[in-house]
Amino acid sequence: MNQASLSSIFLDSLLINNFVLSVFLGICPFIGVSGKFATAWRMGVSVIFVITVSSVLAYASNLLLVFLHAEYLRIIMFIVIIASTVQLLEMFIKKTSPVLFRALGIYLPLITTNCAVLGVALFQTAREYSFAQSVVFAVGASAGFALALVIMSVIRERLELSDVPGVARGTALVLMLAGILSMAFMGFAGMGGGA
Amino acid sequence: MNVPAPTPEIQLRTSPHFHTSRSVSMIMRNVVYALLPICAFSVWLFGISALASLAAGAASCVLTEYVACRMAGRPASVGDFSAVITGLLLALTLPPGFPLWMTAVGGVIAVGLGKMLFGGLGFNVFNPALVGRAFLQAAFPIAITTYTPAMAVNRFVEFIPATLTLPFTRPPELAEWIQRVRVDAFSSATPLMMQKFDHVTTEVLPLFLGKVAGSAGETSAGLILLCGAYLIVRKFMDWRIPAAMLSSAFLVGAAFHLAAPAQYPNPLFVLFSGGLMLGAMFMATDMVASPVTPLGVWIYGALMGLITVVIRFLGGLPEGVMYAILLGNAVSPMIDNLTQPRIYGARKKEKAKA
Amino acid sequence: MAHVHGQELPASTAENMEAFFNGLWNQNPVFVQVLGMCPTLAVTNSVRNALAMGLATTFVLVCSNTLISMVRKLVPKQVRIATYILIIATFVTIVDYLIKAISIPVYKALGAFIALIVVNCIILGRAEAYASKNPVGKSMLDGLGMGLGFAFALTCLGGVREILGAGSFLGIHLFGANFQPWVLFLLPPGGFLTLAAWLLIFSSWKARPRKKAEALEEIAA
Amino acid sequence: MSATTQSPKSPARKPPATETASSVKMIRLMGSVSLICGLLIVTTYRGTLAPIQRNQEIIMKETVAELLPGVERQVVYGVQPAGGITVLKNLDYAGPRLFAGYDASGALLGVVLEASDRGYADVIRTMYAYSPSKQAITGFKVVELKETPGLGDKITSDPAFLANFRHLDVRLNADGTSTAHPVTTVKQGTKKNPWEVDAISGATISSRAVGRALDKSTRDLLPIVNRHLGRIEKGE
Amino acid sequence: MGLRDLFGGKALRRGVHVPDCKDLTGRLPIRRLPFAPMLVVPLSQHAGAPAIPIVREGQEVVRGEPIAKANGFVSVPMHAPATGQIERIAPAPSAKGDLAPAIYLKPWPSASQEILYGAPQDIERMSPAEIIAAVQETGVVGLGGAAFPTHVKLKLPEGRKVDTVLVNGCECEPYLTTDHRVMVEQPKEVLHGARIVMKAIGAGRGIIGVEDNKMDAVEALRTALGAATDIAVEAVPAKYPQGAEKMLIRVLLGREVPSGGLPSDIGVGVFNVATLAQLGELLPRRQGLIERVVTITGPALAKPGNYLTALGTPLRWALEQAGCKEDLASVILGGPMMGPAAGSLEVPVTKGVTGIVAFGRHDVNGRPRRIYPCIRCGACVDACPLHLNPSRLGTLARKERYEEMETDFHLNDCFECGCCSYVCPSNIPLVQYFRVSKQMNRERKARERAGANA
Repeated sequence: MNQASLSSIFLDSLLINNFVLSVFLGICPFIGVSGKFATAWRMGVSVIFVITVSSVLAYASNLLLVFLHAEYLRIIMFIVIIASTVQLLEMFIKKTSPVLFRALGIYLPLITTNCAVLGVALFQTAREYSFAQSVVFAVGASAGFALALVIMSVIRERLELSDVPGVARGTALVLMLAGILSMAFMGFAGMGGGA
Repeated sequence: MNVPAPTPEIQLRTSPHFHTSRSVSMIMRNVVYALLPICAFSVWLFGISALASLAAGAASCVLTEYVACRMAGRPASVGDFSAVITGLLLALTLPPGFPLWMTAVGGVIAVGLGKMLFGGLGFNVFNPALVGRAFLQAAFPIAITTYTPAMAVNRFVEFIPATLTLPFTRPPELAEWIQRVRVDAFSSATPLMMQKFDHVTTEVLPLFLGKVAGSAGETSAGLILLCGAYLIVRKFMDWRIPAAMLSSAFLVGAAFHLAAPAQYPNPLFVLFSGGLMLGAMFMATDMVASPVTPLGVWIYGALMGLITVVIRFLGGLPEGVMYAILLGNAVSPMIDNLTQPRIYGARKKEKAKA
Repeated sequence: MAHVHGQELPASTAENMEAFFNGLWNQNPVFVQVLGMCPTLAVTNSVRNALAMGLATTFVLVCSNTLISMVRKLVPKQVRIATYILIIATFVTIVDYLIKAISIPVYKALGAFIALIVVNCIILGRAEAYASKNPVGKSMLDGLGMGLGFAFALTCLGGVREILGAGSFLGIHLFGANFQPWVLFLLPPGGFLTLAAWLLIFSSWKARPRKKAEALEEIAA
Repeated sequence: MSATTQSPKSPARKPPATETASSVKMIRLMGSVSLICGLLIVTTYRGTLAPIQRNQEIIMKETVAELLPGVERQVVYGVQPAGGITVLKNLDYAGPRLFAGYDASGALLGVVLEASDRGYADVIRTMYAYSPSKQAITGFKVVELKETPGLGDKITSDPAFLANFRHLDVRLNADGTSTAHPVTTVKQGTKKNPWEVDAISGATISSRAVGRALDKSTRDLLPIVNRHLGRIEKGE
Repeated sequence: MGLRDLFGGKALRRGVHVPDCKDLTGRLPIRRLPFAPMLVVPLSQHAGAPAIPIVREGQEVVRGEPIAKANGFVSVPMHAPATGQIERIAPAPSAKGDLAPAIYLKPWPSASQEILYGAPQDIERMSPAEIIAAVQETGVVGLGGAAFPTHVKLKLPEGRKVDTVLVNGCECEPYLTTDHRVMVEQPKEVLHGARIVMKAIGAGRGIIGVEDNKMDAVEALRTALGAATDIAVEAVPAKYPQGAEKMLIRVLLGREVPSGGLPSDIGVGVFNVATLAQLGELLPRRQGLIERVVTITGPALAKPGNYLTALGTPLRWALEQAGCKEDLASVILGGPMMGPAAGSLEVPVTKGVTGIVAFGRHDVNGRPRRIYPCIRCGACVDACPLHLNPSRLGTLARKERYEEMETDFHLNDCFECGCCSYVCPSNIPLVQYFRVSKQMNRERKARERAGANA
């Protein structure tokens, strides 16, 4: 059982070991969806949603696998859970809140291939987090993802107005920005750690 | 505009036909003037090593800008002094004996990655000097935290040994050299390090006067205030940013201090130690990377003050100004978007719609 | 590639060679298609890890491409993706255990990123775009080409990061004891910046012939 | 594509009879694919189980051998929640483990224990050798860390820091319930007592994490080692 | 925003301090400019439909006689500015740079130039509707530069009420001293005009706002006012663009004209002092507007001054009379902040021309200043009196994102006061960008409408 406190798990996953900027998870959607603020924040919210729900389900299913001594099915199990979570959530939102569905609808299927979702499930298992720790971790990590995504999207909108040299436009520029942001986030290192 | 050809003797221009005498290069030139006393003071404190470092920083930045302009096929923008400012600021935030080759690397990164990549002057998202410094901090974490005492003997004739390290090689250990040249009462640990690791709080007056260890240009809070005041009085700088940043750092520091006086130093120490003053006056105020809206400027400053203190007190590093400003820069476009001023005569309903 | 076409090869061999080289160079998954960024950035702080990840991905790509191509005519469209994911996840699990059996330090260094091969878009992408439409042999070669292209790109990154960040290549120190490592390149920002630099080099290299052509056109016009 | 499958774009034209047929076929196909997959996984799992354990054991043995020079035979104990110990057959054990090492003559050289705490970036896992006869830590190794290269990872290489653990006093208190002095990390160059750890300047946080990890581990586990010393010495 | 503005009291919070350059002419009394050998009276000197000529070519006219009639309500008649003969009715260069129809009038050099008056009328006995009709007859338009027909402003839509008439005596543009001299020399007419307007519009009080760099005008007005309390004279700290009506309303009354609205939406009517002085003088004797005070000034002139100039006087003549030096480089109609540069010296003085500012070669920078990218210093944001974000608007315009400028950043509220361009250290011609952007948006909308109709 992991001893880490909930607040340190949250801070750690949100800022210090930010999923995008430091752990390198969810880079593809980060590059792909960070072009516009309007889409970025919707994607961010969707991801927080999906990761939290799938984290809970992954926690439960891992208990089952451990009970059955079938840990070798973990990867398959998790991927199935994530895919079905996304499907179910999509249907659920469609039924309950058409407004939310219009806002988030097209982002939900994209999340299936977001490795941050599987990453949360795998990390919480590997670190032997308790249920509460898992949930906090899931919220922190996904919020960290959303934070990086939103910051990047606004910066990219600003850069639309600037004279970025032709060669640097596109993915390379996003990666450079991510590199600088990643350097800036290094300032948080050691927070909540040994005082 | 489609106008018939004007009679030959008169010129056609569009209004307004008046213009202030201020120009970009004038603003930049004045920032350089304001930095010169700080540079001079650092040379006095740390000797020719600081001078060499300043020269290396400025030269590498200007050269990078020149080469980048040539490569991009743009008119050379070296004449506007902004590269010089970046170079000087970079050198001022580095430890006095920092190897010159590393300073030059920082200059190249600062202007290359931090500025030209985004399209040059006016388009950089982050303060270029701090991008360079953050790079150096992550690349050479030991060299950049190796400080030497101020007022060392022979400082005007002898380089700090690390300064002249050959490119790509490791700087030598300085402990012995420091023992040899150290003048009594001058420590090689910065006030922030002493506070963080040994819980020794330096008095405010030495911090104000600046005869302490630290990065080349950050030591004297008083001098920096004075130079900043020059820019504020001549209106080359937005006074609200340093005001917001310093007061927020002071207030947050005071809150921590009141909660646990034994653990956290008094807020005046927070204000005058480390790079806060230099950062607030000369780097947070980088016009390009800060918001333009009146409310946004306050939020931006306050946020940076908060992050600075939080990193200093709760984080693993003794200093957080650089990261605070970079993070402030990162969110400044967002602050800008969220704080668009209410325009004259805008109706409430319209505002809600927008 | 042009020179392959130029040689006198039997048609099928030429096609196979194209399937292979396509992934390795022309459609390089990292440098050209910009796919699979997460492992590309995360495990390339040393050449050893980069190679191991590249080979593990290649293994999964070849196996899954082969199997998917084998069953491609049997799988109904509705369950296509689910079947592919199942097959991919299987091979990822297998590679996970294999690496653990081969070397524990490598396994620890790659961490969760072995399991994350499942969601590497390159693999599902090739399954969907190639293996589900082509015969077994070609699919296998495509997988091999893409996989090796991925491994090649990872090694390029790992090489730069290890050489600058630690002064060594595959653990062998290249410079004297006095070399100052650039720690940044082992850290996350180094990953972003190195990959960005490679992409810059690639795109400016690719833009060059086009620029020449444009210049010629301008002169002509 | 098989003749019976339909393009999803034209479901309306699908005759109902074919749909049932294709559903059955779909289930059959998914079943068989799952079967093949399951088979492949289980085979690999079975096949790699032994090498994986062997690998882990080799690493452990090497580490123990490194920490206890001259070791010839090793016995692994698991510490039970109640405080008892049992000999483990394989390394897979949820609780704390003790690795006892014996020389060629069968005499106990020392016990290797694990200690971990949160460092600057992530958890630092270490192992250390405890000599019951000297009542001191005699060896130390960092097994896993993700500290900043060049700064925090000095705890694996800094000679002055590692010298702390050639002999670190961890003697037990009078009634044997805990250590007599806590292991404490002090600022570089200020070590006065044999139970203090001299930190690395520039890597203070990581050094402190090591000190905390050792302190926690020695407090918890050394009394247990001492209580069962007789059994451990005999290797049973 | 400077520290000073925090404690500025009743003053414009934004805006800029520009060098006022009014010393050249501020103390010079109004003098009459001789008639030009040929007067060119454009038919469109005002906002609205051009007037319709009622004279033939070759016809002889007497000074003050109507020569064109108003074309509808939003239009005004024209009166002959001199006794003489109509040469022709033909296009003439206008201040906008294009050609517009005008009446060419050749004054008789030997004529006595007596003015033709109508029958005197007693304002006291007239109803508001009658006053409005009489105002239209005089042909008076806003003489502050906008040239909007005054009677249109007086006619309020149904159900709208105006409680206050603001008299705009700010004249914040540099160089111009027209209003200043009018207030000093004709305070009685100003007050009379103000009362006429108050009566026509139904407002109970009037406030005359004068910038504090014209204290002699304040004194003159207060003296003329005597003990009367219906009108107040207020001095406000000088700052550009305080003379813009929206700004003046906020400074004096603390009200804001809604975006896209008119002052009458919030119960205010704003009138320029020169307009009122003309009304006060012309209306009782039913005379038409035939001349106006124009500040002819600038470093390129030897005899700058405030000249009572016949409408239709070509710039060349006006400048020659004011002692134009050899090296004339640029002529501005109006003040240097908002006035357009004249494209030709044949352009005539019209009702909306407040001043003519002439610069020599040495006063205008020979080569254009280098335009830097926006360094986001925020000076323009702090200067914009409407609280727009010119910095963002400018960068958007550079990337041709005109639609966004209008929908998200209120481009159409901009009234082109020029503060942003004035303060911009990067020399970005922001106002010019905005003019082009507005034009682009208008063209796009026109295209869309055409597309929708087709």
